[in-house]
Amino acid sequence: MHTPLLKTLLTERGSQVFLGVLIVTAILVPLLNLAVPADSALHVSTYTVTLLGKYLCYALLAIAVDLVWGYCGILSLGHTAFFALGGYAMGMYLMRQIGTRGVYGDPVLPDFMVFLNWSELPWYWHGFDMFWFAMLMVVLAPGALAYVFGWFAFRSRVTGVYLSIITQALTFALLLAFFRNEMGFGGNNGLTDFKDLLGFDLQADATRIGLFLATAFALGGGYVACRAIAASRAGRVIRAIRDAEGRARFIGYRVESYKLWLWTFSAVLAGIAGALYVPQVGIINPGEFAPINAIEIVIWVAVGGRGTLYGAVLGALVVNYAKTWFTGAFPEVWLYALGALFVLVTLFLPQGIVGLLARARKTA
Amino acid sequence: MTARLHRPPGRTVAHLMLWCWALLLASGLQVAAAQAPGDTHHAEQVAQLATAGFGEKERIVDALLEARHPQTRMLLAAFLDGRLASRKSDGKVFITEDADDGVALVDPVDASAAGTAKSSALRKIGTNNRLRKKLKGAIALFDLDDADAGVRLAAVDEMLRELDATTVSALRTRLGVEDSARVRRALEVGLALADLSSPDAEVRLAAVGTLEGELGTAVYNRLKTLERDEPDARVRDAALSGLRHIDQWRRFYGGVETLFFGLSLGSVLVLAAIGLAITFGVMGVINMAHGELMMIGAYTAYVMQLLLPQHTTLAVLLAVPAAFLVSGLVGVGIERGIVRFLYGRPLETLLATFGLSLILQQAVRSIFSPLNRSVATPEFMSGSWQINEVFSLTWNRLYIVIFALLVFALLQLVLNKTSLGLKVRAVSQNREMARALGVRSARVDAMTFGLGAGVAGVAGVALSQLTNVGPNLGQSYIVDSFMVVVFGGVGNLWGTLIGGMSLGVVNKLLEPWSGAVMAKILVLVFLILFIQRRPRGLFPHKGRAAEGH
Amino acid sequence: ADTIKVGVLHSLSGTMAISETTLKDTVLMMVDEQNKKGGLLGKKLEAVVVDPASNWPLFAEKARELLAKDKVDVVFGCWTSVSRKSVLPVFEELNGLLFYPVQYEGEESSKNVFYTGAAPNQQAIPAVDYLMNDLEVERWVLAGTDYVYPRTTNKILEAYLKAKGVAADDIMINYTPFGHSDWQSIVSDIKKFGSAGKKTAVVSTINGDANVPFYKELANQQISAEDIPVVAFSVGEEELAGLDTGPLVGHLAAWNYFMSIDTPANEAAIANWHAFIKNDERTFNDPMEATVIGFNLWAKAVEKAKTTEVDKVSDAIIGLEVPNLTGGTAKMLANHHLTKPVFIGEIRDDGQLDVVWQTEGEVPGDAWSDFLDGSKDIEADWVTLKCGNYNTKTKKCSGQNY
Amino acid sequence: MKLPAALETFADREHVFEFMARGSRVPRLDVSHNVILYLEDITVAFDGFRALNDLTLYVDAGELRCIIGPNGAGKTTMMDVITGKTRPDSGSAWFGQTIDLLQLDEPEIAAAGIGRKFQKPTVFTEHSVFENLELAMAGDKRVWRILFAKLTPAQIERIESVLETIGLKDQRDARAGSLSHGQKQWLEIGMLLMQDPQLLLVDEPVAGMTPQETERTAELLLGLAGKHSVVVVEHDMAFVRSIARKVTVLHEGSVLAEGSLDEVQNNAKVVEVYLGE
Amino acid sequence: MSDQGESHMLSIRGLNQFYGGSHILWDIDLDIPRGSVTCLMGRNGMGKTTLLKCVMGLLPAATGEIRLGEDDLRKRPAEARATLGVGYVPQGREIFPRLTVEENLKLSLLAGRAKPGALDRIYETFPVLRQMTKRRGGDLSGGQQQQLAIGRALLLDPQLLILDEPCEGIQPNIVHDIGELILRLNREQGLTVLLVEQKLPFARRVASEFRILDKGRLVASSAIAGLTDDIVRKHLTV
Ligand SMILES: Nc1ncnc2c1ncn2[C@@H]1O[C@H](COP(=O)(O)OP(=O)(O)OP(=O)(O)O)[C@@H](O)[C@H]1O
Ligand SMILES: Nc1ncnc2c1ncn2[C@@H]1O[C@H](COP(=O)(O)OP(=O)(O)OP(=O)(O)O)[C@@H](O)[C@H]1O
Ligand SMILES: [Mg+2]
Ligand SMILES: [Mg+2]
Repeated sequence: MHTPLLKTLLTERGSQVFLGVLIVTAILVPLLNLAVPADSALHVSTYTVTLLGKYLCYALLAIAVDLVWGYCGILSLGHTAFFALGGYAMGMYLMRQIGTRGVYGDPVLPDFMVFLNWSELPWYWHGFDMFWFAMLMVVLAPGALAYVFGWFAFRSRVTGVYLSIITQALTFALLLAFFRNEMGFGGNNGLTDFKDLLGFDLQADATRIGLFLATAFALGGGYVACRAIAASRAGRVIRAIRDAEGRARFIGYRVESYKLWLWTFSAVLAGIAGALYVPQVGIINPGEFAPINAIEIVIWVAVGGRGTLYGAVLGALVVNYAKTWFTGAFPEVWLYALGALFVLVTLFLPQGIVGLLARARKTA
Repeated sequence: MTARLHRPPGRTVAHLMLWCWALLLASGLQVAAAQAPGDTHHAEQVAQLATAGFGEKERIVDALLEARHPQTRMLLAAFLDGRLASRKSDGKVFITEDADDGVALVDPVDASAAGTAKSSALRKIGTNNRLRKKLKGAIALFDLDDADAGVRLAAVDEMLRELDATTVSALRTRLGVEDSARVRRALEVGLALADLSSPDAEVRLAAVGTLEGELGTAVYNRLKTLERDEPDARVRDAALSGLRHIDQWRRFYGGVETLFFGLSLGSVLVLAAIGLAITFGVMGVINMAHGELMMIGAYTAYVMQLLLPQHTTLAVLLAVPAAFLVSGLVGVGIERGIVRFLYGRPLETLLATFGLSLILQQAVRSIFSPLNRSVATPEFMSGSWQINEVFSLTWNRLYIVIFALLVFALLQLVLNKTSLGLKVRAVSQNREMARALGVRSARVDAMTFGLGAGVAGVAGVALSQLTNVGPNLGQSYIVDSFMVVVFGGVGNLWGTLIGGMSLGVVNKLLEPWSGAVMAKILVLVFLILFIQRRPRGLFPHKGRAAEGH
Repeated sequence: ADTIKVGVLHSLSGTMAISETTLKDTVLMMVDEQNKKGGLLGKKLEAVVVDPASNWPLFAEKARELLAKDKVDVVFGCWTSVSRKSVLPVFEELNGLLFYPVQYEGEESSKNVFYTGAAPNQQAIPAVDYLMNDLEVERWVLAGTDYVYPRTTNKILEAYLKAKGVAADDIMINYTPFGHSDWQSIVSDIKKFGSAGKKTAVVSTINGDANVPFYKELANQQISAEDIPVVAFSVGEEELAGLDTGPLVGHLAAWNYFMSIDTPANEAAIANWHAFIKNDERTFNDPMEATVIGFNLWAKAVEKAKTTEVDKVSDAIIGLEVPNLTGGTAKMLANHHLTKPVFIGEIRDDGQLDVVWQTEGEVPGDAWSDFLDGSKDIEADWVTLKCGNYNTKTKKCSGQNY
Repeated sequence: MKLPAALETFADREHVFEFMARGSRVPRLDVSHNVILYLEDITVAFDGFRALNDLTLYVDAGELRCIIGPNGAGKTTMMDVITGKTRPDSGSAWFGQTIDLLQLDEPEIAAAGIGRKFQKPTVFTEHSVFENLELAMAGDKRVWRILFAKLTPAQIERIESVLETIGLKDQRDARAGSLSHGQKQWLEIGMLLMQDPQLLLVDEPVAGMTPQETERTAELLLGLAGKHSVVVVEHDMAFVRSIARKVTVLHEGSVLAEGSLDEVQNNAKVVEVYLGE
Repeated sequence: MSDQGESHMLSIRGLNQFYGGSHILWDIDLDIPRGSVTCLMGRNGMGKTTLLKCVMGLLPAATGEIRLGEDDLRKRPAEARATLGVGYVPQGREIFPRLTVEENLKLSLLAGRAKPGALDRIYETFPVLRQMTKRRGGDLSGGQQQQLAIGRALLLDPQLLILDEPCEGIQPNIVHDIGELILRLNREQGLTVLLVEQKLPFARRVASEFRILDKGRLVASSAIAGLTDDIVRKHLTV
């Protein structure tokens, strides 16, 4: 309980398993993709690598949500906003990388601007041709938005559903704003047609492997960081705030700064997840802001098991894999299956899948 | 030609036209079965309609008008309504009537019944926009002499759209014999409008005087050109002051209209949210399937209409209780089957009901197909209430505002004045203790959830009158519904009403100024800022109870 | 492989399911028919259906799944532009073949995509010509949903109208969000705009779900087609089936196909469709015809190339012709677009549309609009230039991903 | 420039960035006049009902003060005012010479040295008993400090000794939510001890305790007095008798009587409204 | 035993209760004589509240039998027990915070057991409630809430009244009044009372019987006169 982080990670069963599996995957997948011939049964196709990379991004996003929800009781329905902002920052960099290779061949303006007769680059697009700047923005854009939003909301003591709903309003407003073509982010079509990242061709297998590894690394790092926070004394304060916010104030904790800090950190994680997501799926469009997506993230976390982090990862993987599989295998009726999955998990696995595993371990 | 037009109509003709108007053709035909001299010419023209192109058809209409055969009014009306067809076998033209066994045919020359036919054996004689416009004008010429003042007024209004020598002289003649004050006024306005083109400045001045107090667009546009082109300063000034007057009223009514738009948007929001105010606000179930319960209500309206295809009004009226029952029962099912295991775990209700909403959506796709369904608007809800020339309210919106208020009042009554309401509130605040005091909480829970679901269903019926009835109906309202409930203050029905209405009005006030998209964004931003000021909504629970401890 | 696999990439759930499900059924019908005729190259066709669920990244994922995992020979799919944009890189990377059946904003020509719907010059411009010449419209409302297709179309139209001498004051442009459902103020504004004494028309690029409330509001505010006709580019038989069309009679739509057009081919296609879907009430519409044409062209090209290999089929298909359902022929052009007839129809009270005007013969689809500054100089030609975006000024082929 | 109304309210709330620069706002406690708490003319009204009515009360440093009074007299409300939970409509509240309580919010007041036990026991139900005490422990409670803080052996020892005092050693690792009512009472007292505040506000500490536990509580509070100032609200007169030096009787939101227990017990009005026969 | 059953208002046999893994009540056999005021005592955390909740049906009994007179209570849910005439004043008051005082009371009337005029009698007993009929229950002071909770239970017109530390937080003169009230109801209406109380003087004053729980077991039961200092020392002090 009061042991150092490393020990916590090594002794805690869930963390052990999670980090172990992650490391093994990160080593095996590239090997099986690059080194094993395509016709071998062991070969992992690039399709699978890309898919896994995408899942891992979702997993990181789920961790970010679980951190604020599971540990601090802030049910965020707005994390898609941070995810998408991170994604847009990356997307803008990738757009600028296209350079003269766009369909209109304009050296500066992305295609959609030429197309809408824009004559010069809007100010907020400047700097995105530099990788470091774009990466800074990946962190800063969601972080700053979260900070400002949280600063207002937490000091006004907005809590519970009220907070959830204004986070939803936030992402909804951004959704509408980004849909507007005047915003200069490509409107509904968003940003697409990316060519390369730091000079690496996005369609090359090696680049995909690289992105996959980067994502796995980010997920591992994010996990360890979140775990560290949760295991620290601040983690206990945060959980105390979740359970009895008022009481925590009366023993002298400045609840809003704890929340703000955790919230901003979580938003940054979400932003990083978004930035890794975009080059792997090849498009970022305002649809990513959709409030319904935010609700889905919450559901991943709940399905996996809230307040455990690895549960969130598990939930994200299970639900998304189910989606991939169902939409291919039973395209006409898969919503029944997914819906039923959610209902059954709630009814029979109150602690999510992780709870089931824990129970199984106890009885075994 | 004009001379003949001015002949006072015979009794038979007047009768006939009345009947036509009421679409009771069959009986009207008996009365009109007289032979008239122009029959052959008339018949020739009619026969040509079968093969004519649109341009030709216009010419034929002109010719028919000129001949002024007694059956012309009936023929034109049928033509306008799309009830003119030619028989495929022999190319003969008939007026058609829906009948039990196919289509009843009516001879357009002598208005006699001409047997029946299968609709596949007929080819409809089409119209297009130009032609329909022409037909309306032509019919108005007839209707100017109708016995019903309302019909005459409509005819005058129709003619005011485009004034030419024929119409002006028709109006002038009618003015001589007109006895209804309203129609007289309309005729005078029409003539004054015509007089504005008079070369005589005095006549024009007098005409501007006559038009004083009128707000109509025809008048406005005419004054506008006058103000621009008029050589005579006096006339120009008069026109200018007339314009100012109209502008003033337009602004005023524009404001009233915006307010109404806001309230009507607001009542849609209220309707969508108010069921949620119960399931979520009172019971604390984060009911993501709320939208789908509305969708079920809307589909109930659709099914009602399938069951009663001939009685649109009745179908919609019956759909309200039916939707309440259907959605309510589904709600009870959801509560008994799922939600009751989740009390005390509100966030898990989100997960389960979200899953449920996916299932319900897909179920509707499976049963009704993914396509949108059409729910017809009953007569009493279509069109608008023209309060004056520049201001009208659409009936459906008006009814929906009233309906929303009604639903609100009923719910308020149930929750605050009945013992059920007391039990509902007690159970939602402390289930265990309520049971210890003898409240059958399981029943109360089921009924409460059923009530919320039923109200959602009723809202669905209202929505079916405004928008798509399709599998996505629920999704498009769920976010808004939660926002309204939260904005108003969870658990407070008044909050939902005032919250929904004010969001609607704010949205509509912003819209003309910022455009629809920005208005929506601004409303969301407003909501976020508002919650900073009042972190527990518009009408928060006050006192110690709300804060805990 | 012992079968030829046909991928179907249309949303069966989510917001786009309303439109796209029908297209999935259309492809299945075509596969079915082809198999009855003995398949292709002696092999049976096999449809592989997936559901990208109206989710754009999922479109890319599913496209990859179809191409890499299921190894399909051809894909019919997508409706929205963004879904096409999302799968485009995947098709180019894995060298797949996509037939895209919906009218769109143009400004694209990919080596791996065949566009069987209308380009702007095959829908919008003829419609405006009709309004201007036949209905003598002088004042214009360009109303659309705020995304690329309406923006582009309206831009083209604005330029076109101004070139025809319409004053800026006489053009009103309005954009609304997706799924906009409260049209009261906008319709009221249109009404006011249209009551200035000049003949006014609305050119609507309003998309999808938003149309039903829009038309309902038009009807309720008693704007009839004789006063202010609305010509729509996204409203066809299927959309009208979800509407009470009584009050809408006379409003217009511009398409390359109408179900009501009386030709033997059309009658047969509709009969087939009804037999396949087992419902005589179902409508047939323009994107369905585009799917049928696309499928027929592909089948013909496969037979000509004697293989399903993408490159060979792509080469073979250019210049091939198949009959339209409404008469005339659809020819695949070197820019991967089709020649198409353009019809203007008026809405009837039974939800069908009556043709009131049509172009003489077919209009060739133009990938790059002549009315937009950026694209005036760009040309697509996959035969001689081997390029989808060839700039005639700089003599460069830009924007290719391979 | 005129800001829109909504923005204005954000702009003119003074303590911008307060949680970045905290600490500086709270002056040191100064009890040089030997009075630790000044409440003057405090009025609190709820929807027109005056729960506190011009209440004036002083508490000396190191004093143990009992406050009694009928249900609804305003005792809890008074504590709410002192701890920043309720803002009075008028009046002033000072902690020592320098600290204006009405300018501070709850965590600042707690940090300044006022601890409170609630009438209805409130503990962190999902935390263990040990963690509850750890959370309450005095010290720097800013995010960054706490994030990297480790419990020192001395601190652990302190927690263990408090566990001993409150008799929950066996429940050390039990979930606080699973404690019985009386155990929660003890735990809350323990948390108060951990906070080590200058002024303890104790609302009905012995409700639900056995007579013997009551005695122990009395001893505990007596032991605290002197070094700390203690304000106890209680209805158990036996308990009050065992600890009381000075007693204040509240009634209808203001002080009805003050003095030694005997004095107030013999006050006819107090007998009438509160003690009964 | 069975011959005594008639005279017992409540009899419990072999009751066991668990929270999760921990065994809280062990084989409780307990009888409450009809017309008695029985005081249940025991240190903190010994399982008194748990026992009462089992009787009330708010916790399902793991094993054992609970009878109210002739009725087997185990088959009945809590709400049915209330309508059978078991009134419950829980520890911690459990007022409906957002119902007004009046509504809190009216809810009991809905059970349909109260005689006409009962509400007025409650207001007479607790005059402070009458002053505050329109105030939200949650806003009342702790003591006021306690009075409301007792009033609410009495409005069920119970045959068995269960009180879990009813005097907690109540001012002395009203504590006295509550004692009087219990005695009066017991005397005049034959109301059987099961009371959990820690304060010996009060217990001695109102109770006719006592039972002691220690670590979840019933360790003593007799008439109140038998509550010797010895027993107190053994079971009620730490
Ligand atoms: N938010 C509120 N709204 C209305 N009245 C309130 C509110 N808060 C407190 N009151 C009233 O203020 C009065 C004082 O309450 P307070 O809790 O301070 O009493 P107390 O002295 O602590 O009583 P007790 O000894 O019963 O705990 C009570 O009559 C109570 O009903
Ligand atoms: N919800 C719960 N979950 C787990 N354990 C519980 C729960 N409620 C009570 N307990 C445990 O059960 C035991 C008995 O609790 P109970 O509340 O019945 O005690 P009590 O005798 O009423 O004590 P008190 O006098 O303090 O009210 C205690 O040790 C407590 O820790
Ligand atoms: Mg109190
Ligand atoms: Mg207890």
